[in-house]
Amino acid sequence: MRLLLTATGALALSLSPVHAQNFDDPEEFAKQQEQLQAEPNGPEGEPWLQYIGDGMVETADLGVEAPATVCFSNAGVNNPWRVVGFTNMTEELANHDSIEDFVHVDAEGSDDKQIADIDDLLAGGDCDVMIVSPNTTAALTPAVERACEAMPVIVFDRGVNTDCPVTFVHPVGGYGFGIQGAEFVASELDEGADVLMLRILPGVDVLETRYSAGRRILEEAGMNIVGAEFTDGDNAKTKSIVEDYLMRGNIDAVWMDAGATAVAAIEAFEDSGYEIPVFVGEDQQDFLRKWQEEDMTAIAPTYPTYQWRTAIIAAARVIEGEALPGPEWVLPQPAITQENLSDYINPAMPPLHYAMCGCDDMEGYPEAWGGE
Amino acid sequence: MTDQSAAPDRKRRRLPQINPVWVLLAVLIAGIVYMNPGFAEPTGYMNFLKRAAPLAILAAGQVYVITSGGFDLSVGSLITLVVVGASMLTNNDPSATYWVIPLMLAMGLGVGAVNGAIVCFLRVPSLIATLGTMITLNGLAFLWSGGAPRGYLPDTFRFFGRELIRDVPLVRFIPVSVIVLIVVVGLFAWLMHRTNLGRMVHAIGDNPVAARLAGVPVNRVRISAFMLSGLSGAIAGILLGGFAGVSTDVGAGYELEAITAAVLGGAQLLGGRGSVPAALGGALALTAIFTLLNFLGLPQPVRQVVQGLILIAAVALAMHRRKRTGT
Amino acid sequence: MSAADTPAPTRAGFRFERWAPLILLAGAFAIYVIVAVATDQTQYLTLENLIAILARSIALGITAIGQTFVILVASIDLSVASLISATAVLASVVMDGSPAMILPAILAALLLGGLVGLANGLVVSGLKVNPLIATLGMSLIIQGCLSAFVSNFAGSVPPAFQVFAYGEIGMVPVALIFLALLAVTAWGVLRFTKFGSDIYAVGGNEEAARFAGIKTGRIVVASHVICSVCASIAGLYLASRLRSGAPWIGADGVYDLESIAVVVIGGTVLAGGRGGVWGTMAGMLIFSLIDSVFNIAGVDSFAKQVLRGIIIVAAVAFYAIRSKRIVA
Amino acid sequence: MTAPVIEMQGITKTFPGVRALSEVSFDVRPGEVQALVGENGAGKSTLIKILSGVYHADAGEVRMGGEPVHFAHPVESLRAGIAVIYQEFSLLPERSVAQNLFLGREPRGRFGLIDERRMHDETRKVLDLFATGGRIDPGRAVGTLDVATQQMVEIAKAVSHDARVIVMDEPTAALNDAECEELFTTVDRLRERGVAIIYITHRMREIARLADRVTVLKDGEVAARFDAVPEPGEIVHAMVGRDIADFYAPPATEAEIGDPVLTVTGGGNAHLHGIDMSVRAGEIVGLAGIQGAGRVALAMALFGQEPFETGEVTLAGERVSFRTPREAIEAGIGLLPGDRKSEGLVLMQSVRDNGMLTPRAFAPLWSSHKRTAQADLARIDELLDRMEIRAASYDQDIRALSGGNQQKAIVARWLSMRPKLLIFIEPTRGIDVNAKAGIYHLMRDLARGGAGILMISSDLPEVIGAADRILVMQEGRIAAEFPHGPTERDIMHAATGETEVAA
Repeated sequence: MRLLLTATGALALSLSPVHAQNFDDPEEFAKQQEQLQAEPNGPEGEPWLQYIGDGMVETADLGVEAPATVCFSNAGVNNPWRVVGFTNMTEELANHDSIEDFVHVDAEGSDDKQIADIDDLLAGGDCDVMIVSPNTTAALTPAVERACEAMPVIVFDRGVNTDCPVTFVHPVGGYGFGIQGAEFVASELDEGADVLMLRILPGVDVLETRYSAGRRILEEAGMNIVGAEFTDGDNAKTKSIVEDYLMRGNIDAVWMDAGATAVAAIEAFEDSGYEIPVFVGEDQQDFLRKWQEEDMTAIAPTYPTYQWRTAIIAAARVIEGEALPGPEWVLPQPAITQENLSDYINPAMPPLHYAMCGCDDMEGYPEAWGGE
Repeated sequence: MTDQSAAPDRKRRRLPQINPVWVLLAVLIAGIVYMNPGFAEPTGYMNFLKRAAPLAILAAGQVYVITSGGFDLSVGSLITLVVVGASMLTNNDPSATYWVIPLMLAMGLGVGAVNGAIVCFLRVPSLIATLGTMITLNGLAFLWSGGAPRGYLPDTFRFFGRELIRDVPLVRFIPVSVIVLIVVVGLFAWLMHRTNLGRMVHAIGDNPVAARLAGVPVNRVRISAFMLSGLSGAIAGILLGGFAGVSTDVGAGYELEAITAAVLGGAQLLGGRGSVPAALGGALALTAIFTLLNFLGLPQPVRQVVQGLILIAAVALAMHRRKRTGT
Repeated sequence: MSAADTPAPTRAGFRFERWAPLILLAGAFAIYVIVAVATDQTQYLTLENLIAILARSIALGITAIGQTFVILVASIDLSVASLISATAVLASVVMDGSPAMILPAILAALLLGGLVGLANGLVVSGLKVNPLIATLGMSLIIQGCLSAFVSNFAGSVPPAFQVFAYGEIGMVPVALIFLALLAVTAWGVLRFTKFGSDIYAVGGNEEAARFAGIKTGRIVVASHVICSVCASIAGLYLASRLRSGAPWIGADGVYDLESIAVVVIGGTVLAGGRGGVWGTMAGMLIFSLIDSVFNIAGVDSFAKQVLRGIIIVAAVAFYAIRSKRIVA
Repeated sequence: MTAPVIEMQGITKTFPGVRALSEVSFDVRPGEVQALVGENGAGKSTLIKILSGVYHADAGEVRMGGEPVHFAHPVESLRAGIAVIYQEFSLLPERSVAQNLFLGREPRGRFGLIDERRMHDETRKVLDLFATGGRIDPGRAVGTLDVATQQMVEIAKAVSHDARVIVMDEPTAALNDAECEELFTTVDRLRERGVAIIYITHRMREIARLADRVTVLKDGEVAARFDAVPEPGEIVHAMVGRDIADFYAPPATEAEIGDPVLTVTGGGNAHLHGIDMSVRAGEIVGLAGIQGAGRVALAMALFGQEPFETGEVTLAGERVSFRTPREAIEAGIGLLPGDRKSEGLVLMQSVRDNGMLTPRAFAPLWSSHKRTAQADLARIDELLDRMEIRAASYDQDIRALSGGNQQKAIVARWLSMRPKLLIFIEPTRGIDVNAKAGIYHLMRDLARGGAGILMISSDLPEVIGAADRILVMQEGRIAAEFPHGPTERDIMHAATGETEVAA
């Protein structure tokens, strides 16, 4: 035992100066703050086709001809956000005759497996275009680079550390998400108000940036951050944590880096007999409905699932040889507010349906998304 | 090894007969109260019991399987399946609760029966058998719901995990889940320590060959043990779903916590010894450890380290005591 | 030994257990071919593809080789997944992009593995703690220590070290050659050394082994050290493959339970004393083939899980159902 | 006369409550076979375990080649050249013959690897000592060999250690006649090579055939020492040393024996062929035979553990066929297993729980553990009292009791079920001499109470003394039947199918 402790001690020493990725990058923060304000190009009301910035890439010379096979290496469908997104994607396919075949392989949340999946697709998939939703950025970079050598690649959600893909589809980003929520809290409350920050788990890039941006704004506004706790995305744990904080003191606002457990957090206030404070949630139906039912003061920043549609659209443009926004296709990232709340509520949809799916007009809606 | 040696042995054993898990629990509770006097208020300890209830019920079920000589790794996934399934079936209809809850309990029993049957008839060791069902049930929960919860649980369903009974003398209020805890653990304790089933479970875990030759219906008893564990999983699922609503990973990790709780309570891995009240003590102690670490402001990683150390220490201590008393 | 009073008919030369992993492997391969042909995707039947399948589960294979040793001595190791994460992070942090640090990083990783194995072995053989609990506890401790210091990819692996995961000699990946060498070495150790013979003796009948003068405690400790060192090699491989180490990669790959499943499907019995490395390699290939079949057939990822659970149980039942022993 | 290679002097060993050995002196010389005889529980095993370092003597001295030695561990004695072949083999069934022979001391070749060829060659060399050893393939897994061949391997293992002293504990128990003869030849060869052999046996003809000297132990003391092999009667007298009539309960009278409770006609399965037999109420039937003759297989077939596949069984006149022990018990059969620890007891449970095990097994699972249709706690206590079980409390773990008391607790389990037929397998194995008589009288009481008793025993004097009728099995068949009181010779004759008896 002692040996082990010494070993881990040594590990600790060797690690302390490292801390690799920087999730509090002022430059990126400023860029995303700006993008939130920017007027997107493209057709209004169809945010999945819109883009921020002017960069375009030509695809005619990529040599793909319709009809073609699109292969998709998916990090996983291991959470409701990805489930909604993947449904968007498969439904979008129906709109594109140029995509003859769609091959989907699922890495079930493992980097190692996703690398192997991409290798499999390259070895025998007969793919013409590949879409990759990387499980993690750094780990998948080499695999994506190899795929780039064989065919055009489109990456979305998380990026990769290479510019070889035709384009990288993503909304504004994590800083933007954090900014929207925290600015709302700051505008609703006075200086010195008590804010509880609830986070899913450490280390996930898209979540870390939300937190760092949120914290920066809250601190700048002079809020008193009573705590920042990890909930593991677990309802029961979320509820327990909030109950414990309520036993110990006051809470004026709850900021969350993702909304899946927002309703559990709200219930903790209800069950303990407290007023529901200012809330930052996300675009899940259950939160939006609770918000409306309880007449809460709240905001729902989003990380729109319509980007999964955009990935297919980008692939279709590659096949058809049309130009598309690139090398980054930055999608707008609207937040749901009191004003437009009722537009997004649909009682027919399941509780963890992400309202900002851009899917309401699609053919299979709502059944394909689990609605009634 | 003979009669004469037994007499002094008995005298020596009278004193430390109290299960160390209760000492541990008392120390932890004292620590929590010291850190946070509010814990001694009904809100404090009732919340604590409410939170510990699902784990305590699971541990009470797990102790049957452990005492019979096996493991049940499938309960975590079963919880998820129960919560997801209940949300699919009730479909926001409050009146559906009355048939969905019995159905879920039956499903727990059914899953246990399948586990037991795989072990008894296919002769797959329970570690592998329940690992298989763990993966399968998790997949089923996702397959059934399509990967994300499809519905809400009506308040009638959530009553057991969420509501309080107010205006109770002495303690002001009692969460319904604490009543469920008392009833279920009481029932499991009675079955284990006051019925033939309990003695048979001990016998097949101690020496299955001898039990079979003595006429014990080994398969029936083993399957019963797995069914009780499955039932405890279903009940824990109903409480967890009630407490916090639907999600697709409610049960993750509960199987190992349940085994840890049972082991803390002195249940002997590979069978022959186990106590339901002590498993309850183990579950409460484990929850108390987590609560204490939370109050101390220690982060999740420290919780893991402490849990690991306690697990090893508890079993090492038990082995040491067993060696010393020569039994 | 009243069982000895039952006249034992001398068993025939064909021993089912020896061939069962091969039968299962052949079955899995047949299914692969059938699915590829049936879905008209014969491009999956090229040599290149078969090599890709072989190389699919290298980290699992390396871990499972180590796991074979501990299961052969009737122990088990649930701490491999956490250890994989820890060594991957340690290696990538020590290297931190510098080729000069490759060797120190490898040594540090192997040392960490050795120490963890030593601790596991001593707790199991010295304190007599049930190995399941001992290594589960160790797993929590490692994971806790690790996440206390890192929460994301930390450090980076220089390109020179990425050869381990991405290099190829001819058509064959370097890592696959390494795995094959490791398997041959492990087989050689088990087959031709006194240590290997002792492992089978300790797992088969600890009492008899002790009477023969074998220091059984040392054998158990040594097996745990081998298992943990294999896990740390798997960690190094993953660091090379992912270009960095993160504290979740072991847990994400479920290497603890999967490596046990692979070993058991390969015909090594949990009670110890019977089995071997080639069975484990067959088990690993069966897992790879199942994955590939799922990919080719486009099986829904949730249905995959359901099938995988059933396959594990069915494969083990394939051996176990013939035994007359009462299991628990 | 050569000097003794082993001298044991004044060896005393006390286990809590039992004086196992008292002032025992014993020696063995190179190139001789020293027979060590005595009843079960006389102290033979304890003496050997002290010699080999498993136990430590409380008093006395062991000398090897004149020098005092202290073996802390069996490995030390083995290294010093003392090899013990126990009845329970310590072979690894999954490993080859050669691997088993050289377990823990494999010959090394290049790079420290096991020199497999040398190992096989040496194995072959050792096996060649045996007349039929040449037929054994050194590479074959031991588990695939039959019991007799495994025995050969066990002996070969001792020989391969270059042992100066080899202890054989009833080595012929599992062998047929031809195999026995082969073993004797091997022993002769070992003797010629100057090996000292301590040969433990019950069988007079083996003593006559092999022994140079004989030491008789009784109740932990040396009862007699013979420098030449005496008449068998002398040995037996020294061994038993008491009035047999009193030790064993008197046999049943004609009047006590009733109708058959059990009949088997043409019973057979993989291990048994054409079994025809009956057991009558009030009768104790002894079942004798060498190890592997199928006695236990017969018991397990009657008990439903490994059922008959052919033939017909009736119990109390009704035709029955059992697929599980549970069905057999339900119909009125009880069985006391031969290996108490691994087949009889639930060691972590209390004495009372062990006694209640079977009654509880037949009560509804959810009903109270204190009362069943057949018994309640008070009745079990009464039964335990009646059998004079010595325990501090019936709540204590049964593992703390002596073998005899443990055996009685198992009997209590069956008494409350009131079985029509009780099968006892090796009922007095590992039980001290005084407790044995208690078990014999208990069996007789049960028979007088109307049950049929089938007793399987490897202890010939026990079978002869306790049974009213004796069936002898050989190779899965019933080879002979004797009324009360045959000689050991008669039984061995029938059990081995030989025509000539050396003693």
